[in-house]
Amino acid sequence: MVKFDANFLAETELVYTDGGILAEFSWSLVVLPFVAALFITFIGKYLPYKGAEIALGTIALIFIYSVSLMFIHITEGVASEFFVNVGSIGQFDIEFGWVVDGLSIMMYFVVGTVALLVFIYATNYMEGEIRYTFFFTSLTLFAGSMLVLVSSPTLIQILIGWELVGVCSYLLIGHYWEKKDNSSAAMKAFITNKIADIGLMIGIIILALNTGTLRISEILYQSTHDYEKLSKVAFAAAILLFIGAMGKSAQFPLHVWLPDAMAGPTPVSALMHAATMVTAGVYLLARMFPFYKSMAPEALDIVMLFGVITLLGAGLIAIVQDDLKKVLAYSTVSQLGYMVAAIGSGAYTAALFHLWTHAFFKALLFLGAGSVIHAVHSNSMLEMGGLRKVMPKTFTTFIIGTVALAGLPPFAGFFSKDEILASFNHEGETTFFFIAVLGAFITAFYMTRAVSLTFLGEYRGHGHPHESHNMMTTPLLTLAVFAIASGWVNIPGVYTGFTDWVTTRKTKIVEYHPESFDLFALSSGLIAGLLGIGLGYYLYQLQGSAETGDDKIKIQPVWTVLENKYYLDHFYFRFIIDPIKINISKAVDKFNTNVIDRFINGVGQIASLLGGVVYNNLDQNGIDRFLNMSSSGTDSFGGRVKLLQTGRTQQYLMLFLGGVVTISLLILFII
Amino acid sequence: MEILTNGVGLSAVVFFPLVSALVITLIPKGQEFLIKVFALVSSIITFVFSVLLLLEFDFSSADKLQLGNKISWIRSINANYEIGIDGISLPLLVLSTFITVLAIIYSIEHLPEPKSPKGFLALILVLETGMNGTFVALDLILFFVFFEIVLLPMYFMIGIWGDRTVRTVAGFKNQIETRLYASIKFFVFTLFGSAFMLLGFLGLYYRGNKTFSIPELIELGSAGAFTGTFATLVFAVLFLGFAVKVPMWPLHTWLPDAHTAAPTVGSVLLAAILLKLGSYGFVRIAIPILPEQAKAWAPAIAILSAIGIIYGSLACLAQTDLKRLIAFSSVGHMGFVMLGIASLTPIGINAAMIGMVAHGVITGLLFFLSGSMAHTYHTRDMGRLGGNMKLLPKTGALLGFTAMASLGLPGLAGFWGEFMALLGAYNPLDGLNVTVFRTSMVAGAVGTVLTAGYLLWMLQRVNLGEPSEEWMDKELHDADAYELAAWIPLVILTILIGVFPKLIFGATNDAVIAMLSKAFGG
Amino acid sequence: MEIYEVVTYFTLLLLLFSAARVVTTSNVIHAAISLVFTLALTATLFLLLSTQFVALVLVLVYIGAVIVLFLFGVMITRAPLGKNAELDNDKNKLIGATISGAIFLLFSYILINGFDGEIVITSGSSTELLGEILLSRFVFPFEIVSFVLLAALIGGITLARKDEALVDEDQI
Amino acid sequence: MIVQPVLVTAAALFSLGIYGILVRRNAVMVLLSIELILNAVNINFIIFDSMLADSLMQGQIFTIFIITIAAAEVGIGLAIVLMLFRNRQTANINEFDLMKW
Repeated sequence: MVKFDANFLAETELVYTDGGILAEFSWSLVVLPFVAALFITFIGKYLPYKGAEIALGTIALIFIYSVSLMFIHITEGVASEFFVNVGSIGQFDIEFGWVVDGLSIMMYFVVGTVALLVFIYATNYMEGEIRYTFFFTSLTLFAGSMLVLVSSPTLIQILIGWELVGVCSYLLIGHYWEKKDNSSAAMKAFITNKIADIGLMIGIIILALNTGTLRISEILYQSTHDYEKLSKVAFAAAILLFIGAMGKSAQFPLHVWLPDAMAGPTPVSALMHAATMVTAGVYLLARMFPFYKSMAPEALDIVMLFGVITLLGAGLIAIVQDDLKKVLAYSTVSQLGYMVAAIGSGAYTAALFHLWTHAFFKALLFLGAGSVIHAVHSNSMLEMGGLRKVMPKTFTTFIIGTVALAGLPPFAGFFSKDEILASFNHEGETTFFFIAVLGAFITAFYMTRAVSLTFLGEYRGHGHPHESHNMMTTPLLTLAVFAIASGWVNIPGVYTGFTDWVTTRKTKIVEYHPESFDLFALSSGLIAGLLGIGLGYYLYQLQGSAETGDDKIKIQPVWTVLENKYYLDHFYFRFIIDPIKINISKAVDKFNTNVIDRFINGVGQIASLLGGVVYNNLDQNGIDRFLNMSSSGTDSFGGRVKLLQTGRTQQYLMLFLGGVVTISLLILFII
Repeated sequence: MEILTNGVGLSAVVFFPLVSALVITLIPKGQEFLIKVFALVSSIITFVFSVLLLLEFDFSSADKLQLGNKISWIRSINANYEIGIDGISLPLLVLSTFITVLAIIYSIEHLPEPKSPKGFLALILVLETGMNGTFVALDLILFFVFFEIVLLPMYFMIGIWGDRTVRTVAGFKNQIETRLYASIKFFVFTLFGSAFMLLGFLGLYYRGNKTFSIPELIELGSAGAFTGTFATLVFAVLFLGFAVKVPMWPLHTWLPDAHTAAPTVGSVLLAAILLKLGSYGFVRIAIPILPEQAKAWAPAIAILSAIGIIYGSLACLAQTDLKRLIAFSSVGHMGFVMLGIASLTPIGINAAMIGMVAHGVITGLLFFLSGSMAHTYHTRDMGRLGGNMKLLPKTGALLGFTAMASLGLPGLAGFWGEFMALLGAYNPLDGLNVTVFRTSMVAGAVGTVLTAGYLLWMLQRVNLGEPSEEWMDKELHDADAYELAAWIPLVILTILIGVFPKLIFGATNDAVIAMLSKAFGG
Repeated sequence: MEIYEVVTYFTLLLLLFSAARVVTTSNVIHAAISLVFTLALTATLFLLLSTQFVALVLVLVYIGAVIVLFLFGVMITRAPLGKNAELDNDKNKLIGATISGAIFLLFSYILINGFDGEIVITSGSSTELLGEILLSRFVFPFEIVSFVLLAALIGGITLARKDEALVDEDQI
Repeated sequence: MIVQPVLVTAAALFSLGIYGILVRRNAVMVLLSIELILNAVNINFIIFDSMLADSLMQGQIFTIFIITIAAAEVGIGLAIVLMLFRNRQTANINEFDLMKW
């Protein structure tokens, strides 16, 4: 373990301490889940709660640890890094380690809190499901992998955590792998992410080789101090890293895996596909933000463009979904678009702030949806309705989540979304600003639609739904508190603690901090949200669509395009996956057997033919005849001699003794 | 200990298996238990020897050849019995002795038909002698002898214990038994390559002061003794010899057939160790002796590797035969190894070294698993398999894990070979064509996606889903204790190398840097 | 000529005669009995040469044990007791006689030429001394021979024992 | 006493043994003839021992050894004959021609 000597890095005036022993032992945050996963795998089955208690205990420890870190960070401000060398290759040091600074502590806290609540929720939600123990193994592994990712001080560790969370996502999406659709969805998620990872990998390679180090803090230092060194490759590296982020954070056009990922159990969707894993891309961009800002500002524009496209595109699709989880999934994509766009606009804090609030209220929404799905045994909103009465706790908390997402004060989403809009406004990106406002409107609209179809009106499904168990509603209530209050940590002009938290890093973050509310942005966002809610309420409640469950605003062909998700999946399958999987690979295989192998076999056959010619003419008739003649001579001679071999010992003895006598006589008398 | 440092220990690692094999031939055929125990014990003893060498090895001077000896052998041509190991050969040597132990453990209960432990185990041990010998030989003739010794046991293993199904072969009129076709193809292919290789060795001998000693030739080579058309030709024939063994595209076609036909243990050893002989040859002989030529050929090697990566992965997607799929995946993975070697940088060649070890461990395990499954299901057709997780949970879980390792999941062994090879290929040695290498790197990166694609697809077809009716009323046996004993160490090794690559880099890095700085200066 | 020599020559003559009987008689039992005589006469000869111990061993071991063994062998192999023309291989008689005659002539020639004028003085030898030498100087060969005997014992038993498996597959 | 008559007698015994081995058909008789040969050797040993008056009495000792080994040989030989007889129902060595080509 080497403590990083950072005489040049401590630029931020907010750093007061290196975190002391608490930071030094943060590695246990990362190691603990893996150890726990091992225990759950091997002894979980034999425990009274099938391993869930180990998972819960672990995550509770992590939660407590992250709260302590948060506490020490808020009070003192921590930024430190620790490295462990795991091998040198050439002049490169491959290092793992852990970084304890504002950004990572914020992520620890998010991961710890949401994971703890989701774990509690899942113990009840997953009860009686197959592979209960394995579910908790994977979930614990995921928590560990996510912590590997967010605690990473080196790019290589980022890559490792990056792919590990991908694998956990694969395992959990495909939890019900008996059905082919689910395993296909898992595969789709993994492959899509893997494609994006090409970008990340090459981006890391470029950065590493041009800076000569894999340490993020050094790369950031060089990118802020040594313009010449990186300038040539900065743009490429920035874009490549962003491609990686696009995969994990489901940005257009690589977002297609996320809605399919809803095949996994709902707690998984809540934890991974809403709150934590999908924010990895945003986290990466935030981690590398000084690099983007100083070396590749043009790349930021592209980041912003993609973010905006995503936030609008995904929001539109969310309107037409009938599957409650898919609505939330597209909503997640859309909100991730906000975060990415915010990073693109240079609003580092705003993006992270939205990440922070979104993690809580989206997890809340997913868990609420899970509660509903648990009750009605269906994902489809057409089979819900009227659940307000039978599931009051779920309803209340879901409404809180919805309002938070729609961005009404004083709920969390309001503050974070407002900050993003304000930043757009400040940057002068008028078009993008209005698209984002439109996005806010759409968000409010589809959430109102979802709430109407699910909770209002009359029940359209089968059976008798009832309120979920306390183990499930308690996390809901807790998250509701967060959904309300988590926005209060960064109110411009009142309390901007969050800004200080996340900018407490070894590298200085240069960004715009609004001193007070941007009234124009605030009012636009608020109006858009209210309009959205109003329109939704009007269409689905007053018009009574919720009663029948069908949508009144089906405008062909826009609706068709949206329902088919802009034909992106069709495009991918038709033009990329199927050709590779079927045509090209078959062609390659045919090439292998019919061209290369045929050539080889042909060579073999020619050789054997040639051999035949040589053998028949030269060998058999030429050399061999001579040899045969000599051999036949030997043969006939042997035939005569063999008569001596009668097998009778007496004859042998006679011959032997006769020989002895003869030789003796010869020796005696002649020689 | 004196006995370990003066070359006796190293010779013991090489020849103890051979002696054991001879002793096994003396044990009567009926004494199967005795034969098995004897083979196991002798392989373990060999492994212990290699571990003792590992402990004796001076890692602080891993770039120097150690623990070796030089004894006059064939005086008339100045061929010596010269052996020694450095950081490059040490991991491979230990891997070889280790995998052999596992192979024998597996063979105790799972002998291929026709069951004949005497011949089979004796062949494995002879094979081990060949493999270990190749890794320690420092004399070209000695190297060649060991290189060729490997062929025969493998030929017999495939030819006698191989797959008996009859199949049509492109270009042949008559159908032919798979094992016959595969064994002959394997033998002729490799012999073809090594015949040229021997020519190359002789060429070096006559130009290089009549010596076969690799260290001496390296000194000569780095001093620029081999130049011009001669050197180009020599490198070409060495390339041919080693590339067949690796195998590099388009010389790979013996590999899928050999793997498919070979018995489980045969394909494990083939994948885990035999393929490494080729890439090891590049690092040990071709590059340091002929650095300038290596530099000239490197772009070609890089392109062929990139083609191999993409081609192997695509071919995998078309396979329906489980073992054939894994065999093609070897083509892809060895493509990464060769891409690393072609970059001629410390990063690339270190990547190749860890890639070799990782591929040995992971693909060895994959072949163990697929062979065991083929044995249980009596089919390798992925169309008929499915729901393996339900039918054979332990095997299925391990298959899932290994597939993840094979697709280069970070945190497991396979990652370092792939990622570092790409890292090396981005910035090849000064003077090499950067565009070619970067294109190859991108191709390799695309290859990782395809690799993930076919492995996950394989998992989906084999492991996941509901098992088909066919297997419902069959009694299928999940992995037994012997199988687990053979597999779990590989799993642990995969994780250990993945988390702590220093296990390999710690040995190879100094040696690789020294080798390259001697070859290319600086 | 002393009486001692007369007795010796007479013994030798008898020896020759009985030995010839061993190989010429057509009766198996006669042959065995003749061998007994031959050996007895040899023992006499040894006595005449005053090597009492060896003579005694010869009588005890050979006549006492070996010949009995032979008789057993004759009886177990169901050799026809009494006259049997089939006992000899007539075709071989002439060649056998020639060869053995030639060997006899050869040996005689060598021996007569080689030991012309050599004389034996029968001084009498001490059995006590013989025992001492046998168990001191030659103790090692003695032990080895005993070991050989043991091996032969075991081998003989193993071979001659009625083995079930071998009885089954009668005609090999 | 001169030694030649004794030596010649021993040679005659030896030759007769040879004759017996060559002519006899019955395996037991062949073994009997072998005893004759051994006996001839014994006589030679004893006569040489007496002739040389060896202080170590090596002639006699060797004779004793030969007698012992002869006993062993007879035991084994007869066992083999017995075995052959059991398998072939005959002791005629002309029929034992397994060594034939």
